[in-house]
Order: sequence, then C-alpha cells, then structure tokens
Amino acid sequence: MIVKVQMFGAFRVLGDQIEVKVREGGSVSDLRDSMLQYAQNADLSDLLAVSKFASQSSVLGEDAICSSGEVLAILPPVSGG
Amino acid sequence: MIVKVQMFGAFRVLGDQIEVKVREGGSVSDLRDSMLQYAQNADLSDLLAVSKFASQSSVLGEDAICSSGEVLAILPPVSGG
Amino acid sequence: MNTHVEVREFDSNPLDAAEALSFVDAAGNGAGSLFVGVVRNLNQGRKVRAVSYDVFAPLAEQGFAEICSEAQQKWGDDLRLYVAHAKGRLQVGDISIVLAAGSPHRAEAFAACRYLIEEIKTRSPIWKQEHYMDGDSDWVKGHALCGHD
Amino acid sequence: MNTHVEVREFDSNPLDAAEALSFVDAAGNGAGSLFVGVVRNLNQGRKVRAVSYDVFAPLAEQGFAEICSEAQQKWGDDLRLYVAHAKGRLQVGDISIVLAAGSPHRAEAFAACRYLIEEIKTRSPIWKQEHYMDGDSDWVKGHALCGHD
Repeated sequence: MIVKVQMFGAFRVLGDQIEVKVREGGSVSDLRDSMLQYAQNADLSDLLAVSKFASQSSVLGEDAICSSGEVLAILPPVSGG
Repeated sequence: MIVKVQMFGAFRVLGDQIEVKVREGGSVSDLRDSMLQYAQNADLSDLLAVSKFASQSSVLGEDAICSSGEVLAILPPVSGG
Repeated sequence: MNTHVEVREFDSNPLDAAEALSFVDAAGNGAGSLFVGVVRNLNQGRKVRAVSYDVFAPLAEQGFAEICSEAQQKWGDDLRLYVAHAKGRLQVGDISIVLAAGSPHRAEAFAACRYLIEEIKTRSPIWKQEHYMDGDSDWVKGHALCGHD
Repeated sequence: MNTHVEVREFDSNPLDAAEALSFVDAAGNGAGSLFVGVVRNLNQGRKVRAVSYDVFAPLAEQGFAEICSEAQQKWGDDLRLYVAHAKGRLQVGDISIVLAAGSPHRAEAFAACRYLIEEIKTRSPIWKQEHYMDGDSDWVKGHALCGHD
C-alpha cells in the first residue's frame, strides 16, 4: 500500500510530501524501514532513527498500523518554537 | 518658620498644599505635631500618625531637620499602584 | 539609556503597551515580557466605576529607576526596561501601569518583569481612590512606606 | 471561548501584541501578562540574518489548546489565554510567538504565561532553520517529541 508522508524540518529537502510503499497491514515501524532508502540518499538516516511519526491529531507509537492512502507526518526532533 | 507640605491620598481633602508653622530648627517630628490640628479637623489624625514625610528625593526620618520655605510631602500608607 | 521610567498624566496621554514593547526591543533581544495592569470592575466585592491614582511623581520616578537598576544587577546589564504609571482618573478597562523587560533570553525577561511589578507595588508613593457604582468613593487602605536607611 | 490558539503564515499577517492583549482583556481582569519571542541576530555565537519556522499546524494548534486547558486547570477557568506562533521566513526583529494571559490577579497571569511558553517550547511540532550572515543555513538541533501515552 501507499502511505503519504508530510515532510517537516530537515526532511523538507525531500519535498513537501513523499509517497512510501509499505506492506499491507504494516506498522509505523515498517513505514520507518521503508523510508530508509529516501533518508540515506539525503544523508538523513540518523535523523530518521530519532524522528516520530504522527497522524493529523496525535504522535504515533511504533506499533500503530498504517492505512492505505493515509497522510502521516514525520516529526524530526523539535527545536522549540 | 513656615514649611510647605504637599498633600497626597486621603490628605487631598486639605487641598494640594498647606503651609504649616514649625518652630525654628524643628524636625519632622515637630512638623507632624504642628499638623495635628489640620488632621483632627478632617478626621485624619490616625492617618497622620502612620504617615511619612518626604523631600522631593527621599523619605525622611523623624529626626530630619526642616528648613524654612522647604516643600515637603506627606505620604500616607501607599496602596500599591 | 536602556531604561525608561515615567509617571504620566492619563488625560493627556494614555499608557501604551506597544510603546513599551518597542522600547525594550533590540536586535540582540529574543524575549520580551510585558505586564499590563488594568482597572477592574470589582474590588473586594464592591462594584468599581473608576479609580483615581494619586502619585508623588518625583519620588515615584526615582524609585522606578532604582528598581530598574536592581533588576539589571540581578539579571544583566543588557536588560532593557520600561516602566510607566498613570496618574489621574481612570475608567474600568483603562491601563494603570505598563512594564516591559527585554532580554536575550526569556527567563531573565520574565524574572525582571515580575520583580518590577512586585517592588513597584510595595515601594511606590502611589495612592488609589476607588469610585464605586453606588456613588461612594474611598482611598484604598495601604501600608507605610519605608525609608531606605 | 476564552482561549485563542493559532499558527499564522507570517507573510500574510504578522503577529501582533496589541491583538493578544486586547483578546485577554475583560472587565474583571486586572492583570495581563504578555510574552513576545523575537528573532535574534545571534545564536550560539553565529550571526543570524533570518529564521524559517516550519510548523505542523494541526498538531501544533491542538497542542496549544491542550496547554491552555492545563493552565486553566492550574490557575483558574476564568483565565483568558492567547497563543499565536508564526510560520514562514522571519527577519531579525520579527515576532515568532506572542502569548498573553489575562486574569483578575497578577500572580495567575504571570504563572500562566510562563507555563504556556515553557510547555510550547518543549512540546510543539515546530522546527527552526537559521539563515546565517555567511550564507549558510542550518536546522537547529532539537529533542524528540513524546506521545501523550
């Protein structure tokens, strides 16, 4: 399935939003794995490892299940307004 | 000698400034005594007892000496801006 | 000068928060803390219509300057500080005092602004006469001023 | 509603301290505490020309509202609170955040305003990219966000 991920902070170098292929019924953890290639290309794999994923209303745990077509956000460590 | 005293707070009922007769070389304490009659007339003797006197630049102790023609101020307890 | 202190006749020139913020702003300052005191419609259960502020201006301004200098000793010479207190008759909602502190960092800005208001409240030769909705007026009971020595 | 929370595109509508104060004003409120965050010309020894703020707006606004509600639980339901954070590219001196708390009494106004800024700084999905005078740009290092559970 395809999960859309909005980019924030340093991930903006990848664009405003990317589409990531994740296995059917995959979790946030799987989404993180699927993003590794993108991150490596931009030298962001260390940042990916410490980033969180969120829906439009909450930060998600690693076990949260992704749905096809869902729009999530990647949240690198925040720098405090 | 005559000492001029600027009125503040509740003492405003006596006017903006009054002239008080104090014995030559008298102190703030003497000035306070000389003001008692004014205060009694306006039912302010209790307030006079807990008020301070000040020059244009500092609060005066009871022993400070008054000069003829000097303009002092009477400062009733302050109510905090 | 990095401090501004003032007793202002309210009739001629109301206090202005934007002026205070603009004074404490500086290119190196990341934080501004502002305090505004406003005439309330209620005090100790009585409905208030207006408040007259009586101020012994020369001594008050000198005290404001001393308090600013103390704050700079505590939280940094680079603090920019603004103090203005109204004098005269104010209606409910009118601003009686505006304070602002500008600093590179927020902890200092907050601490300084808080220090200013607490010290000014206890140490300034300022008297409040409340005018109530029932037509009555009263000078608010206060506490005796101390000399510095 | 006695709270206002907002992420605002800086280009279209700069933040405004007067707007914040006016929102938290109410006839029963004697005290207003305001905090303004401004882009500094220096950070950790580097000369800064501008800062871009990236914000995940829906989550940020939801977080602002939660923080306001926490402050009202701590310091009173009658607190009026205003939070606005800028999004976009700001020059040195531009306002990045405005917070205000209005309360009948000053202790609560100060405490609530301070609580808002500290919580927003640590809990909000906001990222800063600094643009330096030497032409370089860097995303400021931060700390990981926590979920609420």
